[in-house]
Amino acid sequence: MAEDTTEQTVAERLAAEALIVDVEGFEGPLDLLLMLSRTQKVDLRKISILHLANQYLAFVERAKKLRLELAADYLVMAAWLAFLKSRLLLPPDPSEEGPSGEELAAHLAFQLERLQAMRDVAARLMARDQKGRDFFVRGIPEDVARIKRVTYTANLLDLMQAYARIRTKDEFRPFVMDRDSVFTMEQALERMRGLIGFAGTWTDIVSYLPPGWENDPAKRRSATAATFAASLELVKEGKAEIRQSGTFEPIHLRKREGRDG
Amino acid sequence: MADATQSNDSLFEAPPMAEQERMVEAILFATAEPISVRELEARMPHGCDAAEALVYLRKRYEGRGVNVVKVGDAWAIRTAPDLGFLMQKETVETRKLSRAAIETLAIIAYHQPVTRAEIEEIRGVSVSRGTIDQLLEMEWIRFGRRRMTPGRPVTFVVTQEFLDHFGLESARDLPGLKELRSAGLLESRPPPSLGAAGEEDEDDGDQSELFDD
Amino acid sequence: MADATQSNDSLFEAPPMAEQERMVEAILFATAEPISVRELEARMPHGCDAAEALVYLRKRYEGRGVNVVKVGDAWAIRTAPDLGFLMQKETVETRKLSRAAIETLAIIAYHQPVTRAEIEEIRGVSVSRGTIDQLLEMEWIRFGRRRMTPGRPVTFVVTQEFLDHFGLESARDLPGLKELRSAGLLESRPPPSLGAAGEEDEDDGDQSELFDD
Repeated sequence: MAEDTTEQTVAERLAAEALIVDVEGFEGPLDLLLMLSRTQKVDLRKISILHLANQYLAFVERAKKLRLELAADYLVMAAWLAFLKSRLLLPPDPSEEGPSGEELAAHLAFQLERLQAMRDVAARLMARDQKGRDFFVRGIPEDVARIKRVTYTANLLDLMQAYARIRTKDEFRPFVMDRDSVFTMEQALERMRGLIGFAGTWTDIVSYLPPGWENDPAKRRSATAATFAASLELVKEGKAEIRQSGTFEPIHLRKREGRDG
Repeated sequence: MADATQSNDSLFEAPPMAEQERMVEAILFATAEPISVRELEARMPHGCDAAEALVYLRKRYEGRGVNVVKVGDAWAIRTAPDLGFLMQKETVETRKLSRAAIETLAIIAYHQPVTRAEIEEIRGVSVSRGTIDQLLEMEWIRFGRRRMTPGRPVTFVVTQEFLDHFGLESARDLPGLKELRSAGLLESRPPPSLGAAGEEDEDDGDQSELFDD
Repeated sequence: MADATQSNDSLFEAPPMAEQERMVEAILFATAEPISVRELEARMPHGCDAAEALVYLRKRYEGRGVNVVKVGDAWAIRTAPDLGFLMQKETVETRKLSRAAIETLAIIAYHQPVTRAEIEEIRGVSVSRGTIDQLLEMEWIRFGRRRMTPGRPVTFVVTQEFLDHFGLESARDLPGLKELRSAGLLESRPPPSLGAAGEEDEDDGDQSELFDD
């Protein structure tokens, strides 16, 4: 192992030193490996990965001697290459798990070749005629004028409702204040409790409406609903019976007599 | 003038006229401003005759979708005037008239001729300038006679266009309050009672607004 | 769809082809951005065949100072590249791209759709957020579909603007694409799985995505 560094030619050592000075300029270990591989001056597909591993390890050694702070990924790569080197040098151990040294080396060679290929095509791409540099777009573009025509619609009903709304605005009051035309179920119940005692026979619940609530449609409706709800409440309490002969027929109520058993 | 320095290859022949025409074509296409003959020549190789090239180019674009046109003493490529319609895209959007507008319109229809102050009094809120403008623009209302009262305020009346749109013979055909009431349109009850009138009214969003003001 | 309303004059014949060619010419001249056949037809009268008109128009501009070029599935007029020297004035100083950005762009173009992890695997270093952002901002790349692998990573693809900028009809026309493919350099070849000594331990979570498709 120790001979590795001495095996290097002077030129290589000088190159390695130049690299160290420029280590900041590399985009990670793969970039550096690609740079080192160029010194082999062969097709990347025929590159000696073992030789490359040696070059890289030598580089890391020199960096250490120069007390150069190398980023962690450079050291990880060094460890990995050392491992790869041992796999390449030692005869394959059949008990050993995982890929062979050759497979690992082939993949690293593939990665280098692929990175180099990407750099080549990137250069070719950037060398193409470019818009705004070699060819040009319309200098006075005419925008498509988007003419948005808005038509408004309203129908007669809208119009009449709007008018009705304005003219009856004074008749509106906030909902909660509208108590004077609302007969609550509590009120109805109170009233019914007093009256039910006298209802021995079936009586239309309409006759239970409080006086003065029968004519105004709104009041009448509210009172009817409350009275009906109160009636149901009385039935539930077992104080009354309720019946209706059919849908929309009058609803009759009577006091419940003592239970038969 | 300074640009001329770049093309001091006066030793060489000027490019053939066809090539000069191409150059003029490219420059006219790409420049952001109409460009004069002098500026053209300043950018072309030495010895070019931009004016002559322009004659050819102009002829070439005769009757085409774009033309070479003179703008002042400069030149540009422009869309052929008859194709201007391709440069616009019309979209029609139908919107429901705003509540303020429909209310204002209703008041004008029922009370015409009516002044702005009267509209505001009836609505209980001020009428924005925009609302009146919109109705005027739609030609649903127009100015009536001025009222012979102090300040001589203008009045508004509805138009024939309005009557046509709403299918009315005259504004007097509009149902009165009594009829509105019997039709269930005047029920002064909170939402549930609007049911009858609301049936044909898809725009249920309106209903909640009733109580907003 | 709404645009169709303006041209529902389907009762009329489409204009003659020469006229359609003029229309396409006018529209392409007027716009700086490439326009698709569909957009062209949306703006032309009903029944026009923009694709056919484009064939004629393209031919007409062959060898001229401006050319009709195809960009993805859209069309545009651009000045002939050999006349670029006339346009110094028009040249916009483009931001100089870093080497990392150029390489990342090339990797996305040749390997698209490609995930960030794959870009990092190819370059051997992590891709900074700024590089991707810059390319996105230049509208040379955009997000593609998510990869249907664990983590559903986003992918990147190049845009029409990229094709337009580099004068490419489609991504298939990228220089050297065929050679790269036949050399197997565009395959995502998984590194042989190692036991303990993972080569890029830091992003081993991401790596799995590489191999699932």
